[in-house]
Amino acid sequence: MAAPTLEPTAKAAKPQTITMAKALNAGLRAAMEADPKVLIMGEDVGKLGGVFRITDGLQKDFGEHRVLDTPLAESGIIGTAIGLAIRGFRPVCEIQFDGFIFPAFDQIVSQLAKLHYRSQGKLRVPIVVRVPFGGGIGSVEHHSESPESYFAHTAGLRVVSCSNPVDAYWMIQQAITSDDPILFFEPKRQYYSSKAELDTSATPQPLHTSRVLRTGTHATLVAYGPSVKVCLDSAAAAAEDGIELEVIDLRTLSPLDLGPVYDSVRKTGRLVAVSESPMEASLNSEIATRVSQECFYSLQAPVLRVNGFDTPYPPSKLEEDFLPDLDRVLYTVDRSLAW
Amino acid sequence: MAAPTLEPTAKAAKPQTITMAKALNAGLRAAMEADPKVLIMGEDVGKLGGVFRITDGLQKDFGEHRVLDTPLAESGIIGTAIGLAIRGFRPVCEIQFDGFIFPAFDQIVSQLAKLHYRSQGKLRVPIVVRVPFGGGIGSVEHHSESPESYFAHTAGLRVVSCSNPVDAYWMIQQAITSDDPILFFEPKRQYYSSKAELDTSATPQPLHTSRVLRTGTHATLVAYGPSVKVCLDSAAAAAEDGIELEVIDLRTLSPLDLGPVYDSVRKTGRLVAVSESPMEASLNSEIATRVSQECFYSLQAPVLRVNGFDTPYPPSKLEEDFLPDLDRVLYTVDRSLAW
Amino acid sequence: MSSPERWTAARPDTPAATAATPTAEQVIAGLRATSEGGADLVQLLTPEGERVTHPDFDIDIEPAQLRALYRDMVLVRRVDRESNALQRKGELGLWVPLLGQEAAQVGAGRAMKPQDMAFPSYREHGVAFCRGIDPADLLGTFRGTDHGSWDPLEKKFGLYTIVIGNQVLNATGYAMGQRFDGKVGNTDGNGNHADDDEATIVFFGDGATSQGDVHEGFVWAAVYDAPLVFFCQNNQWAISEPTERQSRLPLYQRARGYGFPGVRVDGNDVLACLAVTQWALEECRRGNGPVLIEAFTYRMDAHTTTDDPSRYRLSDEVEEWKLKDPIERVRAYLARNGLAEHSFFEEVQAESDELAERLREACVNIPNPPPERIFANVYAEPNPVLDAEREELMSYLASLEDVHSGGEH
Amino acid sequence: MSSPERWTAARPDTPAATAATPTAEQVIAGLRATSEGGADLVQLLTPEGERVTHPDFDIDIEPAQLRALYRDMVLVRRVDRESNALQRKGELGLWVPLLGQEAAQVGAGRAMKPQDMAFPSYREHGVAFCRGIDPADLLGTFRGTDHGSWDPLEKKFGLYTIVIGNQVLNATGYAMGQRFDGKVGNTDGNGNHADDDEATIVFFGDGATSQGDVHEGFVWAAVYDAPLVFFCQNNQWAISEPTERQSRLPLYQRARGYGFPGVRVDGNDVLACLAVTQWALEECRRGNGPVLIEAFTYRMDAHTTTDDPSRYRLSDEVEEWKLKDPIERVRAYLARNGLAEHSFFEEVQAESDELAERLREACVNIPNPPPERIFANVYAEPNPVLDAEREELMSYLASLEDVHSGGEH
Ligand SMILES: Cc1ncc(C[n+]2csc(CCOP(=O)(O)OP(=O)(O)O)c2C)c(N)n1
Ligand SMILES: Cc1ncc(C[n+]2csc(CCOP(=O)(O)OP(=O)(O)O)c2C)c(N)n1
Ligand SMILES: [Mg+2]
Ligand SMILES: [Mg+2]
Repeated sequence: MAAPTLEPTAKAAKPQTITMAKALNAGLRAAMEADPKVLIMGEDVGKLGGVFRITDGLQKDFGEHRVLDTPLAESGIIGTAIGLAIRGFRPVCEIQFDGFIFPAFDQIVSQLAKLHYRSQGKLRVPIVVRVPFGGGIGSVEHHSESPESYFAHTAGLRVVSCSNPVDAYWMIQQAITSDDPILFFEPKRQYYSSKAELDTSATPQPLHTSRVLRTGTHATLVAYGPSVKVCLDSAAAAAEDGIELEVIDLRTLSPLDLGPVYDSVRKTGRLVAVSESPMEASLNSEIATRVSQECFYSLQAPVLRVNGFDTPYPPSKLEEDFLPDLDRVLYTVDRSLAW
Repeated sequence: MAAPTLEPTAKAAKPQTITMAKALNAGLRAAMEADPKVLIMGEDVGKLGGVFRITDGLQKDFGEHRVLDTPLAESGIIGTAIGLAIRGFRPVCEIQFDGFIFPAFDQIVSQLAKLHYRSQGKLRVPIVVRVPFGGGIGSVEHHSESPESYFAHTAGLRVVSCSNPVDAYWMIQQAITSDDPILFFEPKRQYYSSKAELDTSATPQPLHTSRVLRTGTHATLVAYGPSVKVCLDSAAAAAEDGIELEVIDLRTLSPLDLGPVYDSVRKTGRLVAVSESPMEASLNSEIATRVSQECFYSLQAPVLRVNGFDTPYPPSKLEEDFLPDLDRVLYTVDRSLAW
Repeated sequence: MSSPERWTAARPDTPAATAATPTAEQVIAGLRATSEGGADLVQLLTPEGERVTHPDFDIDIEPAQLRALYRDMVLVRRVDRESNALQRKGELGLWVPLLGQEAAQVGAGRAMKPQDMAFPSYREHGVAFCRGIDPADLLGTFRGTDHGSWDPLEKKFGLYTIVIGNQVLNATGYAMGQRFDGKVGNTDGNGNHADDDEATIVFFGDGATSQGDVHEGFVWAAVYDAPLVFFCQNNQWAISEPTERQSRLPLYQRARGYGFPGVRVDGNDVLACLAVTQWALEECRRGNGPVLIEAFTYRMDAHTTTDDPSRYRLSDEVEEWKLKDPIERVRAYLARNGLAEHSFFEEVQAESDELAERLREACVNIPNPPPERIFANVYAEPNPVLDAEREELMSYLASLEDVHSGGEH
Repeated sequence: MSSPERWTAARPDTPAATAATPTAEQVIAGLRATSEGGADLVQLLTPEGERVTHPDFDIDIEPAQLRALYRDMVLVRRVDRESNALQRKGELGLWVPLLGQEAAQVGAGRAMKPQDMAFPSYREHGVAFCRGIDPADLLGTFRGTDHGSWDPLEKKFGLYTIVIGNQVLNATGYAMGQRFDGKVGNTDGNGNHADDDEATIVFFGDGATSQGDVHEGFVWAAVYDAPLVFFCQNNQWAISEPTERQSRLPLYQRARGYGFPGVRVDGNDVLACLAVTQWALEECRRGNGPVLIEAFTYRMDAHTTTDDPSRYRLSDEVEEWKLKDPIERVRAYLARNGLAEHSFFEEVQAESDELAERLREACVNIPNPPPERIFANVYAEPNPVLDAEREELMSYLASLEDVHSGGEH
């Protein structure tokens, strides 16, 4: 994990080692303590604490009117959250799994994304939609998807994704204090595997900024969420062969913060973008397009993409071949270097 | 209009001049006559013939069980169409306006797109979802959107768009005979303004192929649906200044048929992609990415995009500035040429 | 076995929805179905202008109040007709007529207290009027200069919502918030109901009842005891589709399956609409919400100015409904019972002429928004990517002249 | 005014959904609410194994048929327990237990005719069994080797659907198709009901009733008179949420608002489930559909093998329901009335042991799908873009060794 080396925690007082799940839980708790208008809504987020236990203990401590076990309907969750936001609340909605956000798509695209624009700023809908996303958990259909590009394509929404416990802790609080609606994508397979030292007294970096996690000279890897660890591992492996890869964690998917990527590519001349989502018309397409424009004269090879394939998510016995992994990333880096 | 110059109709017997609306109506009628399993479903598609009259007269001639005025709910339209398709019917669903497809998004993404895969080919859902799309009609919110990229990003769906009456007539029939689910995007503002000679005895070109509408040497314009006319007009205007622009009508958005685009760019060295949809993570991003890869050594300027902006569709008094038009296309061509 | 007592069977007067080309009997039955509200219809003023009583929903009303309701309806109708005319003149891109639904909207609008919140669909010009919104402020949306111009929080009237059903869930959430804020079911020092308790009312049509969002609104509101009045204006048509395309049963009976009250009121009777909505809102403020009201009315004009009703409905039906005009019955009642001078009617007429004049004036003077507006308020907080797009458009617009001259080419 | 007669009020035995931390009374009330079906519950065999009659839904049944139902339930439970164990052993990634719902599923499954179609949710292993699907064919989905392996058209049993509510609309469309195909309400030459008429049955849970898709299915089925039985297994829980998070009223009463029958049946009474479902399917085949059935039952095990019910429900509740076991009451009835020899019970036991053995065998021998399968059947027709992606993966996999050796680097 990259987290321990992250700037913010460097000067940690008595930092504690925690998982991403615990970091999110702590971040939510801090946000609820800071603002009585913050609500948590979703299926099984109360007594159960969510199927991933991210909201564990919050209903017990804040009560049933701050942590709502809602009826089973996602459009209802987002649609009522919008009304609550108009009333002055700051709902944090949990979508139980990535594949179950689609019943809410209309409320998200037609209302959540547009109300501030439609009302010329008179209505604010500061809602955070938490989405555990990505594969690699050996689950059944609809439980391993990466729908983030749909939302990055939707004007009026902000989209972010955390890749480590420290970012998780800070980013969820920053998202909740934002006055814009934010889709918050959490790499579910790392909820408990990703651990880091958290110094709650540190100053977090601004929400909508990307970050260079590792510097290198031969090529650049850009990723977000669950693919960040894949890229860091790839870079470590490549280093043993004398290949120095720069690794950038996007963190913000809309708006994109590609400045550090441009700087990096101007240096390395090569970029490989890694994401689990389908490839066609995806965030990686946008990144490749913009880098190809901005770094037109610096690129020594075309931007290459490592994505999930343009198929439905396969049965889990096949996900190892479906998901970008160290081998496929390095294979693509080789292709880029050999261009 | 480019249509009269199109190959298929060149050898027209006694061709008739018809509008895109009439061409679609004739195509639907032909499909219903050819196959009794073809149904038409949607809001107001019966007695009224649809708000754009595309299904005019079909209920009268084929009856209420072939042309269904459904209850007012898009998830219900697509969800029941899927069941009817499983039963052996071939439903053609009309979504009244682009902005109203989102209530059906879950059924489209979670069922329509996945049933063939999930069932390992045992279930086929040959459904055509007709979507009048695009702006420039001076209408109110939600009536001028371009949601095609959401579906191009969705594995398991096919996506096409017609740009003239001749293609409209053939493509709707080809889509209905396809065994895959197809999103069929119709440039609504051209329903009645776009006229062409139709020779119903001609042989249509395959559905999932793009087409060069005009050849040129200085730069290439690629577009689909309503933007094709904008590009043809731009090319005509540029020609007066001695700039020869090649114009390609994509026709198929998923799968993309970029072969002709690569060939063209290898010749011109410059590409401008035009679309009304928001830009971030859109089809134009995919086109730019692939062309930047495939034509890496031929490109003399980065691929430039002319899109709707990454905002909700604005009040209609502003759409003239929002939508790609001749001036903005030529302005961008100039930027490309000046690179 | 299958006995109607066991569950609600389809009413004999609602023809089977799957009926193919209808028989003469069915046409007549259909006519009756859309022109008669049935036994449960709450009515206080007959189409002939006779005051009748109702066991549950009667109401005491001062002549002055009744005259005010009459005035509201006349002015609202004038706003509607004038806007329709403005569209015909090309000053508006579109208009959504409320003709015929004045009583439903004025009755509901006047039943609200200042602190109550309303979420409209797109046809609620009459409710907007009651909420104190200047009719001229409605026009921007239809002229294409804005997507809604009033302050929904200040006016306690949401923006028009075009995607059918969406606003029902938003209203449900807002009503949940009123409860969470402790604004429901309070009593003052003397144990009387607190008069600053709040409720929400949401407007939608007969066609909207088929949307999943409306159902989910019913589910949420019931489960959270939300102080919400679901006000369904059944104007008999969803564009070209009659109500039996949406339901076997009268729509107010839909509430039976959720466990809250459903009442059908004569939507052309402003008194009944006022009485029933006042009761429903008060039930909600006291914590007995939600409540469903079906206002049985009729869309006298086209769906919108782009619609052609002659393609799908019989003129007899429209004629039938002309006899139930919401304004005429009040005028008759006021006049017959000497509750209004002739001068009153003339004053209202004059006032509506002035209003129409002001409306025309205002409409043509709405300024066109500047191009920057395309990018304004997409986000509440800064967005550099979007800023860059704005800059791009601005520099392009600045350069337009050169491009036109085509000099560079 | 607000009288319960006027509309369906919340049952006294359903505690207010917004109740904060419950009182002792409420806990007991809750227990009763989830363990007693109420007055309208259709029951033919009591938990103690006593045969009772019902005015509307009685049924004549041969001892052999009853023994067959017993056998079905025992085998289905064994399949469930064995699969659960296979998950514990790591042979399955997940299992969704049906423990406690055997009677609801076998009763419904055996009520179907061969030509009827079923659309399941994801817990209908018992219905699958009745449709002749080899239990081993259910395992691939949970082992991660497929998303469903049987032929839904051949078995007349749809694939498992995980997105809550989706299948209800798909089933509605299929049932509409049965009607459009003329397979509903036919009579043979002698005016008797044709026995090749068809119906569809769709399965969903108590939590699913909140989804918009389920409502839209109710609307469509009612408007198109679809031959569809909505079979809701109310197992009292949607993961951690009790039924009162979804509705104020007993769920079978939801049908009242749509104008078709709603019946609550003892979901732990296989006889009653068989009788009510047979009646409902026949109503549909005759053209009197749709019908809603609420099978009042209980999820005895966890929601799935990853769930921990101890976090949200009382063990007393589970104990209560143990006394209503769907299999025990049939065993008691058969034995007490000498309708089955001791040997019969032993045979069934032996048969279930064999079945379990076969299942274990089959499970571990399910072949892993080859990588190409990722791309198989995404489309029915050729897709060059996807073909290119497959080729890319294949050539990459071929090259893997080199990459591992890292020679190139
Ligand atoms: C989700 C959605 N689908 C379709 C439409 C197009 N449309 C606009 S109004 C309308 C009919 C609405 O009928 P009803 O609910 O009865 O309201 P009314 O217009 O009669 O007041 C339709 C289908 C829409 N606005 N939103
Ligand atoms: C649209 C959607 N949202 C959420 C989920 C996650 N989920 C799976 S099962 C379940 C509870 C379903 O409860 P119920 O409908 O009562 O069926 P049961 O599992 O009790 O048989 C939930 C919330 C899902 N599968 N689909
Ligand atoms: Mg209507
Ligand atoms: Mg359940």
